[in-house]
Amino acid sequence: MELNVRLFALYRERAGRNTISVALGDGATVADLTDEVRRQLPELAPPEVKIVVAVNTDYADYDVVLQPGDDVCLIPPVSGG
Amino acid sequence: MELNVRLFALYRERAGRNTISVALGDGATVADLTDEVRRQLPELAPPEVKIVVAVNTDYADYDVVLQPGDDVCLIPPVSGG
Amino acid sequence: MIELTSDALDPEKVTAKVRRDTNGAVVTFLGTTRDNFEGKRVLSLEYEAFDEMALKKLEEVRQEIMAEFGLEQLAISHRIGTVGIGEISLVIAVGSPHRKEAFYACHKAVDRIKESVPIWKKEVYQDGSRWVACEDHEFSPVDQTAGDQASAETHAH
Amino acid sequence: MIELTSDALDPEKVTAKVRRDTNGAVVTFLGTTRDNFEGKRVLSLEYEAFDEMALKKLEEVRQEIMAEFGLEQLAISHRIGTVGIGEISLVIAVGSPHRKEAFYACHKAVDRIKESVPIWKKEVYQDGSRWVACEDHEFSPVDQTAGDQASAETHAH
Repeated sequence: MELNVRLFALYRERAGRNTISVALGDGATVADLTDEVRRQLPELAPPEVKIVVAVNTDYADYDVVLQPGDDVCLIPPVSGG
Repeated sequence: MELNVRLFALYRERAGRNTISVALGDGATVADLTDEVRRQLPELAPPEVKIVVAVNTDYADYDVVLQPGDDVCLIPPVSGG
Repeated sequence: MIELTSDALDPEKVTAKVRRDTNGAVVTFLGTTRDNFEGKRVLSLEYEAFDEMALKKLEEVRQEIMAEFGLEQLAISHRIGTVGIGEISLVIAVGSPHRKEAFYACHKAVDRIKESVPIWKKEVYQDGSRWVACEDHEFSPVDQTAGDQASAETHAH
Repeated sequence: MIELTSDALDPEKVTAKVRRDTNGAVVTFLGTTRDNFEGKRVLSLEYEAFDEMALKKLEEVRQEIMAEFGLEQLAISHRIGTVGIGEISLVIAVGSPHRKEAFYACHKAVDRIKESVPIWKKEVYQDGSRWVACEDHEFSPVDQTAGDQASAETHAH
């Protein structure tokens, strides 16, 4: 499947764009997605920093299995308030 | 010495007046004052309730020695806010 | 930064006193008059103060709390006289670089005021009234003497 | 009771939402933009949100805190876009019969928002800018995943 992944704030600026397209096999998990994202954009986050992912507007653990059409967003460290 | 003692709130209502006059000997303490007040106005406070006294706009311990001209006030339980 | 007034309180005005470009947090407390006490309907509240001493004690509380939390902005306004239900009797505003100190300082200021400042509140019911006694508080009293007192009793009139 | 807006925030309006005749206490928190960070002068702040998720998470925080403290009135307004120095980026107002719950709930709400809601703040300096990372907080995180992240780095541009 092909997923459009949305980027915000720090990640958007580091990537220089709002979305990236990621190709994944059937049954791919959030962990597979972040691996693929790191391959495409190594500058996004240092290896020791975990990339937090939201799937359909909820934080998703790394073992969540992705579905075609999922709304996937990368969430840099939050700092509201 | 003769002291004018000011009453507020609950104590003013129980006494039915704003001030009472109390005659005390030289060297009298705050404890002597409250004893005299209780004699004059037993209805002011039950025996188990300590009467709090302010002398010259500060809370005064019972061993404080009173001076002629002191501003003496009886402070019922506070409940501001 | 200390005010005792029979006019309606304006929280916005009190809060404005503690806003600074160096502060990241402002915590404001509003004490408002409740319409009930142990199931009884309260019609209004009457606040009475020993003015000179109340102003002095309010300023003492202000200075103590600011020193304790290393703060520079703390404003207190207390209303006296008749206060209708739902109206504001007390405003405390604290400005601080960081929120934690602002929350703690504001909370402690309310507690200290309620236990140490000579202000009294009378709840007025349909069939009488009652001088309210100091509430329980979480912080240790400034003046232990004031804490010794038993509750004021209900008395109709 | 939840608002995400690019307009200037009006604390009075947010506070009014939680005033009730049954409440004796209202605690309000204002987050305001500071003019400095580690000695550097900050010119302004830019807030960005993942809107749909931010609104959902703000409502989750609101519901959790109200349930935890048995409260019924909690309002949150967060500003996004450019916020000038000294201006308000966040207003949280809590109404409660008693003050203790109002203070705790308001404090915890700020902490939860800062650690779990997808909103980001960029400090703009004369010579660059920096995405701010989540501050330390006193309460345990809602979502441990979000807590795992290291600080965002300073980057000039």
